[in-house]
Amino acid sequence: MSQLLGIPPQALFGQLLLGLINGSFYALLSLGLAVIFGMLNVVNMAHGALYMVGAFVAWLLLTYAGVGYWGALVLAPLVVGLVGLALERTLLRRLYKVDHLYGLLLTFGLALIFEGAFRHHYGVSGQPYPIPDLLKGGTNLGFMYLPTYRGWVVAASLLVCLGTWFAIERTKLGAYLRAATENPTLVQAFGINVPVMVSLTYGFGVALAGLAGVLAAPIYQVSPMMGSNLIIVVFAVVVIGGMGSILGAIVTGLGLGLLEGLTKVFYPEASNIVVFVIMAVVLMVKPAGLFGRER
Amino acid sequence: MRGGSPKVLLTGALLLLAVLAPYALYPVFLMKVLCFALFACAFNLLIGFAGLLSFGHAAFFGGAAYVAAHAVKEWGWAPEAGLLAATAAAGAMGLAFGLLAIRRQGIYFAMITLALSQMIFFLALQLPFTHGEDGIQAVPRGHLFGLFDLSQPLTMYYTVLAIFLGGFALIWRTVHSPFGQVLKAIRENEPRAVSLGYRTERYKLLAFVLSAALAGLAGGTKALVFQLASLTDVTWQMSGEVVLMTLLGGMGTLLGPVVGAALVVTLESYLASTSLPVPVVIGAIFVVCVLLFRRGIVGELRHRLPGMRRRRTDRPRTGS
Amino acid sequence: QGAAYSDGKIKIGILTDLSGQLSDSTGQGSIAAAQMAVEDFGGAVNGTPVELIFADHQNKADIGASTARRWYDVDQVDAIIDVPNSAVALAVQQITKEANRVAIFSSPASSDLTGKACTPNGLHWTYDTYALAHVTAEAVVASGLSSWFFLTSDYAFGHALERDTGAVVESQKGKVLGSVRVPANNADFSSFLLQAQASPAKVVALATAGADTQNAIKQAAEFGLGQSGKNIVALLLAISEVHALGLSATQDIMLTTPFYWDMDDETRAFSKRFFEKRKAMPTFYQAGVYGAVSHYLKAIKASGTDAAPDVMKTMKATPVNDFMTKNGSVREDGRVLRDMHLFQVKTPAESKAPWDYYKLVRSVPADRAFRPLSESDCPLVKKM
Amino acid sequence: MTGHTGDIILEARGLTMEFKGFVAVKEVNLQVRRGTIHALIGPNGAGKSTVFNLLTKFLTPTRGQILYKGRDITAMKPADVALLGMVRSFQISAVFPHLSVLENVRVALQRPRGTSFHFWKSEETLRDLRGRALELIEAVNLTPWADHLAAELPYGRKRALEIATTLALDPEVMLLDEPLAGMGHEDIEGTAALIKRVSADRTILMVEHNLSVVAHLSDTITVLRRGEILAEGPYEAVSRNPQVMEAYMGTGHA
Amino acid sequence: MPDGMRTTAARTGTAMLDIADLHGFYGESHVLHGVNIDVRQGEVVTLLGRNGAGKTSTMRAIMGIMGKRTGSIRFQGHELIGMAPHKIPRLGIGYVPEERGIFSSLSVDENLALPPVVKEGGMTVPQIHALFPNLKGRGATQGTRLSGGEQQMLAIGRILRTGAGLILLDEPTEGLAPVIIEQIGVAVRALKQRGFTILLVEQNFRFAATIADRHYVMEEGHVVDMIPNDQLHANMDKLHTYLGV
Ligand SMILES: Nc1ncnc2c1ncn2[C@@H]1O[C@H](COP(=O)(O)OP(=O)(O)OP(=O)(O)O)[C@@H](O)[C@H]1O
Ligand SMILES: Nc1ncnc2c1ncn2[C@@H]1O[C@H](COP(=O)(O)OP(=O)(O)OP(=O)(O)O)[C@@H](O)[C@H]1O
Ligand SMILES: [Mg+2]
Ligand SMILES: [Mg+2]
Repeated sequence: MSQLLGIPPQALFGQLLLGLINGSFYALLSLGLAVIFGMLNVVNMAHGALYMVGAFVAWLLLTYAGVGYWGALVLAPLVVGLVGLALERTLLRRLYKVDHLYGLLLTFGLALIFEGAFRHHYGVSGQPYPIPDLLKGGTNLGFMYLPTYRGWVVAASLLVCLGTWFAIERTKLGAYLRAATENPTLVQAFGINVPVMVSLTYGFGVALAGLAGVLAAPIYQVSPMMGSNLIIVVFAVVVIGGMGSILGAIVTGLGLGLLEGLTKVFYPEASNIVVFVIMAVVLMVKPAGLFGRER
Repeated sequence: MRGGSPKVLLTGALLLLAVLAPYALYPVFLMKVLCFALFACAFNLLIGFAGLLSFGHAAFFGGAAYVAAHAVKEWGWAPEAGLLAATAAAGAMGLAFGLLAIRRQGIYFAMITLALSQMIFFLALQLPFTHGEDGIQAVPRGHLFGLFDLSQPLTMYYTVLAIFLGGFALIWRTVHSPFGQVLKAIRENEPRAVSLGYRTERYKLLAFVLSAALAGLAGGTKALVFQLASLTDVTWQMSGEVVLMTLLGGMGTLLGPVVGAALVVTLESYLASTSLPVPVVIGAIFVVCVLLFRRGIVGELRHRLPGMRRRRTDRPRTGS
Repeated sequence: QGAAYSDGKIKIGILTDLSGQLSDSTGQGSIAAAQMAVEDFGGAVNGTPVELIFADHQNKADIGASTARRWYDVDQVDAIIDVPNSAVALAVQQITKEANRVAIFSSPASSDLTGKACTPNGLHWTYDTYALAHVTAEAVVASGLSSWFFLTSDYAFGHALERDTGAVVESQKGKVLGSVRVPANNADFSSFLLQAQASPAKVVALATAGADTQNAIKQAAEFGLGQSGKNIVALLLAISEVHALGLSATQDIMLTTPFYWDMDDETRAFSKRFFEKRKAMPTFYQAGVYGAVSHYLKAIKASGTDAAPDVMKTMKATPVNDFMTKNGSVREDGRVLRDMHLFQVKTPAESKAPWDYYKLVRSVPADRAFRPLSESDCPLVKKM
Repeated sequence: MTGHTGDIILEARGLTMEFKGFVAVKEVNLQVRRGTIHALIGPNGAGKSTVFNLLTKFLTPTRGQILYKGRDITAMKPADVALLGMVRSFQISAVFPHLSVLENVRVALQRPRGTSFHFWKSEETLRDLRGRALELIEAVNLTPWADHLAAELPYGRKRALEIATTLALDPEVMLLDEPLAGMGHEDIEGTAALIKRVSADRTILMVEHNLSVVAHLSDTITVLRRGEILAEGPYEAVSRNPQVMEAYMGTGHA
Repeated sequence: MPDGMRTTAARTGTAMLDIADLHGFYGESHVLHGVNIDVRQGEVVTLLGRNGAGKTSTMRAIMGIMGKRTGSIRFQGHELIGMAPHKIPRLGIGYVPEERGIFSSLSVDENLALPPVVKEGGMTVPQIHALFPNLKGRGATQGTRLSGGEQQMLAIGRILRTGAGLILLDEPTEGLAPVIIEQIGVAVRALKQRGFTILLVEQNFRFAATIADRHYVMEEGHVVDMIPNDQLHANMDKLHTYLGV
C-alpha cells in the first residue's frame, strides 16, 4: 500500500490532468445551466436528462442511421436543441409569470419523464458507443498514458466554452442577450423579438448539454441514468460559480474538476462530497457565489 | 374550534374514517400513507406557509429514520425514546441547514438545501452505523411506554395515527398561532415585515427547524413501521417526491399534503405491479400539476367551491 | 391432494427490479424464467393451480417490504422469489420469517442472508459475495496471478467483496498491493484506474457492481490497462452487462458465475427457449429463478402441503438438480451449495457467434465455493 | 413622546451610497427635528428612496453616519431600527396581499407583545388586539374593507392600509415614501389630514411629489438632486430657490 | 372620467401618429383614461403634466410594453394595438425611456450599437459623436459608469442610429445640468431639421417652449388641453393651474 502514501510528482500531474478533463465536462454542462438561468431564471433540472438524450441520440444515429461520431457531434446537439426549443415554447413559456420555482418543478418532472422513458425502452445496462477511429489509442506522456479521446474532449469542450463566452461577451447577439437579461422590456422596445431569443437561448443551453452527452458517449456507457447523478454536482458547480455567471460556470467547473481529482488521490472516499463541502464554505463567505452578483 | 359546523362535521367524519380504516384497508399501507402525509405536511409548513422551497427534506426524513432505527435496535431504546431522538436529531440537522441556507431565497435556497442533503446522503452511505446500502434491518418495534405491543398491526396503526394527528395538530396550531401570522406576513412581503421590526430570518429559521423536526418524526415513525431504515429515504428523489405530494394535494392548504401523500403512495403501490414505467407516470403528473393545477387538488376544490373559501389566507406565494 | 394447500392455490410472487439498475439482469427476464418453470411443472401441483404474480420493488426497501407484507397478509402468497438488491432482500427475509412463509433469494448478493440475518424461512439460491470472492481469488491465484489491486465500491457490498477476496488471496500466498475506495455512482474511473496502473500488481480486481463496473471496464479499456499487462477481474458481472459493453471492452476479463448458457446441452436447451422469449441469453440470476421455482414446486408436491416449515424441511432434504445445478444441496442455514466457475471473456476474434462470450478457466466444486458452516454466524447453526 | 420639539431626532452625516461606482447619494447631511414633518423632494432618481433605504438600514451606506436620538445606528439591522421606533412605508405599495386588512394591521400590533415566536399558542390570543386594529382601520376610512384580503383593495386604499399598519407600531419617527402616490383626490385630502393628525406626537419624514400637499404639510423641505442636497428650508424659501425651480419645479413661472 | 378633448389642429394634416381613446392598465390599476393625441410628420409635440399624469404610460402604450391597453393607436396607417411589441419599433419608432435604460453589462459602444437599424437615413456613429462630443472616446466604458447627462446622450444617440422617423423622448432633460439641456435642445432642433418627428415628454416646459410646435397637457390619465406653441404666453395662467407651479 505504500505507493499511495508518497505520491510521485508525475503521478500527481497525471491526476491533475484527469481532473482537468472532468472539469471540462462540468464546465460544459454548467455553462448551459448558467446560460439558461441567466436568461430565463429557470433552474433547468432537466439538464442531466438532456445530456443523456444527447448521448442516446448519438447512439441511435450510429445504430439505426449509420451516422458516425462526427455526424452525431453536429446532429445530436441539434436534435436536443430542438427538443429544448419545443419544451420552452409549449411548456416553460407558460410559467414565466409565476414563481421561478415552478420552472424548477416542471423541469424536474420532465427529467423524470425522459429518464423513465429511456429506461423503459432501452433498459439500464446502457449501450456501448465506440471511440471514433481517428481518436483511438493514446500517447504515453511519461507520467501517464493519455488516451487521445480524452485529449480531444478537453480541447473540444474548452473550445466550446470559450466560444460561448466569446459569443455572449463579445458579439452583437451576446449584447442582445445580456441586455435582455437586464431589461427585457426595453430590448423588446428596440424591435428585438425577445421571446424568440429566449426560446433560442434555452435551445442553445440544452444543446450544450446534448453536446456534452455526445462527448461523453464513448467514455461512459450510454445509459438512461448517466445524467441523474452528474447533474447534482453540476448544480453545485453553478451555485459555487454564481448563478447565471458564464465565466463563473467555466472557471468553477474546471477548478472543481481539479480539486475533485486531487481528492480522488488523497482521500477518495470524500471525492463525491468535496464539491458540496466547498459549496457550503463558499456560500458562507460569498452568498452569491464566486462570480455571482447579489440579486 | 370556531369555523362553522360543516368544518366540525368534516373533521369528525375524517377522524372516524381514520379510526375505522384498518378494518377495510391494509394497515401497513395506511401507516405508510400516514407517515408520508406527516412528512408532506411538515414540508408544506415550509413551502406553503413560509414560502421556502426546500429540495433537501429527505435528509431529515431519512436521517431521522436511521437515528430511530439505530436507537431502538442497537441501544435497545423504547420506541417512544427512539422517535424522540429521531425528532430531535432532525431538528438539529434543520438548525444546521437553516443557519446556512436561510439567508438565501427562492432558487438559491432550494439549491443549497439540495446540496446539503446530498452531504447527508453520502454520510448515510459511509457511516458505519447506517450499514451502507443494506440499511438498518430488522428493527424491533418494541412496546410503547412498555405497555402496548407494537408488533400487533392494529396497535401499531393506532400509534401511527396518534403520532400523525399529533403532528398535524401541531402544524395546524402553528399555522394558526401568533407565530403563524408572522410567518404568513413574511411570505407575503418580507421587506415589509422587516420594516415592521420582525427579524425575519429567525422566524424562517424556527419554521425550518419545526418542519425538519416533524419530517424527522415522520421518518422515525416510518422506520418503526417498516422496521428498517434505508438509503431510499435520503435520496434527492425522495425530496422530489415530497414536493410532488404537496404540489399535487395543494401547497399551503392544511389537508392538501395529506391527500397528495395518499394519492402518490397509492399510485406507487399500484404501479409496482403493472408494467407502466413508474418515473414516467410520476413525472407526467408533476408536469400536469405545474402547468394546470398549481393550486393542487384541495386548493382547486377550495377555489371552486365558494363555501370553502371564506378566507383564502393560506394561499402560497406566486409571482416573482 | 389439492385440499392440503391452504387456499386452493399455490401463489408465487416474483419480487424484482423492473425499472432500476438490475432490471436488465433480473426484471422481466426473471419473470419469464419463473413462468417457464411453472409451465415445465405443468402449471399445477397435485391438481392445485400455480399462480404467478410479480411486482417492482423499485430498489426501495420499504416498497419491497410493504409489497411482501401485503402479498403475505392479503394476497395469500406462499413464496417470494428473486429479490435482487440486498437491502430489499434483508427486509423481505425478516418479513417472511414473521409471516412464516418461504423466500428464495436467487438474485441478491449479501452473504448475510445466510449469515447473521439467516432465518428458517429463507433460502439463498444462486450465489453470494463470499462465494464470488472465494472462487475468484482461489481460481485466479491458482492460475498464477498473485499480486492484486482493488477498485472497491465504497459501500458494504464492495467492502465485503474486497475483504473476503483479499483474505483468500493472502491465504494462498498472494499479495494485495493496494486498493482504492471508489465513491458510489461515480461515473469517472480514470483517476482510480491510473492509480491501479501505477501499482505493480498483476490483477486489478473490480469490487463493484452495476453501472460502476460497466464504466470501470469501459474506461480500463480506454486507458489500455490490458495492454499494460494488467489482468482485470470483475468480481460481479452478468452476461447481460458483457453483452452491453461489447467484447472489445470486456475481452480477457475474468469473472465468476454459477451459470453460462453454453456449458452443456441442458444449459443450451434452456437458454435457447429463454432466448426465444426474451431475445437475450439468460443471466445467472434469471437461470437461478428457474431453479428456485422448480425446486419449490417439487418440494411442495413432495410434502403435500404449502405450510412453510414442512416445505422448508423438504427443500433442505432434497438434492438440487436442474439444468444449471448438478448435485446441489441446501444447507441448514439456507445456503444452496453449487459449483461455481471462473470464466474469461473471449476476444472478438475468438467469439464465433452472437453471445459466444466466455471460455472456462476452472471450476470450483460446491463444497469449496461457499462459506463453511464452521465460519457461519447464522444463529440457526448450532456450534459444537 | 415627551421630547420637546426642536431637538434633532434623526441625523445623517456625510451619507454616501455608491452602487458599483454610481454614486446615488453623495455627502448628504440631513437633520430631522423632533415633532416636525420633513419632506424630501427632488426629481426621479435624485436618491430620495435611496436615502430612505439608508436611514432605515435596508441599504448600508458606503460612507457616512446615521444617528437616531443621538445614537449611532449605522451598523444596525433594519428590523432593529424598527424596534427602536423608526418605521417606514414603501414607494411601491407594501401590504401583505393575502392577509385580511384586519390581519395586516394586527401583524404590526402583535409585534410588541413578544409572543410572535409562540407557535404553540392559539391565534385567539391575539383577539384582544382586534379593537385597536379596528380603531386604526377606522382612522384611515377602511372599516368597510376590514375583512377583505388586502389584495382586493384598490391601489389608493392599499396606501391607506399601509399607513394604518405603520401607525400600529406607534412609531416615534415615520418615514413615508410617496404616501399619496396613486390616490384619488378625495383620498389625498383625507390622507393628508391623517398625516397631519398623527404628526401631532411624532416625527415624520416623507417623500412626496404632490407639491400642494408638501406645501401644506411640511415644516421643512429638503430638495435632493443627483444624490446631493440642493436646497433646504421652509416651502416658501425653497420654492423660490431658482436652482430648485430649474431642477425640479421648472423655471416656467419665474 | 370625461373624455379628453379632441384636437382640431391636427385633424387638418395627415397624422403620422393618431391616438384615440387610449386606455391603459398596470395590473389592477387603470392609469390611462381615454387619451387622444395626433402628431403630424415633422412636428415636435410635447406632453406636459405633473408627475404621475400618465405621460410615460402613454409612451409605453405606444411601444406596446404596457400591461393592457385598449382604444386605437395608428402609426402611418398601422394599428399598433394588438401588434407584437418587437414589431412596433420596426415600423420606425424609436423610444428613449425615462430611466434611460442604459445597460450596465454592456460597454458604451455596445449600448450605442444595440438597437437594430430599422430604416435608411439614420445617423452614423461619427455623426452622433459630433452631436454629443462627450461620448467620444468613452466607447469601452461600462454603460452605467457614465454621468447621468452622458447616459441621456447615449440613450438618445443610440436611437438616432436606427433611422426611426418618430422618436419618443421621455423627459430627456430630467436631472440634467442646464448646459446639457441646452445641448439637447440644439440636438432636437437639428433632428427636426432633418425631418424627424418627435414626441417629447417634458416637465420643464420652459425648455419645451423653445423647441415644440404644440403642447398637450395631461392630467390623471387623459389629455385636458392642447396649446400651440405660439399661444403659450397667452395661456400661461391656465398652464400654471395644470402643472401646479
Ligand atoms: N440597487 C441599485 N443599484 C444601482 N443603482 C441604484 C440602485 N438603487 C438605486 N440606484 C440608483 O440610484 C439613483 C437614486 O435612486 P432612488 O431610488 O433613490 O431615486 P428617488 O429619488 O427615490 O427617485 P423616485 O422619485 O423615482 O423614487 C438612481 O439613479 C438609481 O438608478
Ligand atoms: N409599473 C407600474 N405599475 C403600477 N402603476 C404604475 C406603474 N407605472 C406607473 N404607474 C402609475 O401610473 C400613473 C401614471 O404614471 P406615468 O409614469 O405614466 O406618469 P408620468 O406622467 O410619466 O409621471 P412622471 O412625471 O413622474 O414621469 C402613476 O399614478 C403611476 O403611479
Ligand atoms: Mg396457498
Ligand atoms: Mg414619466
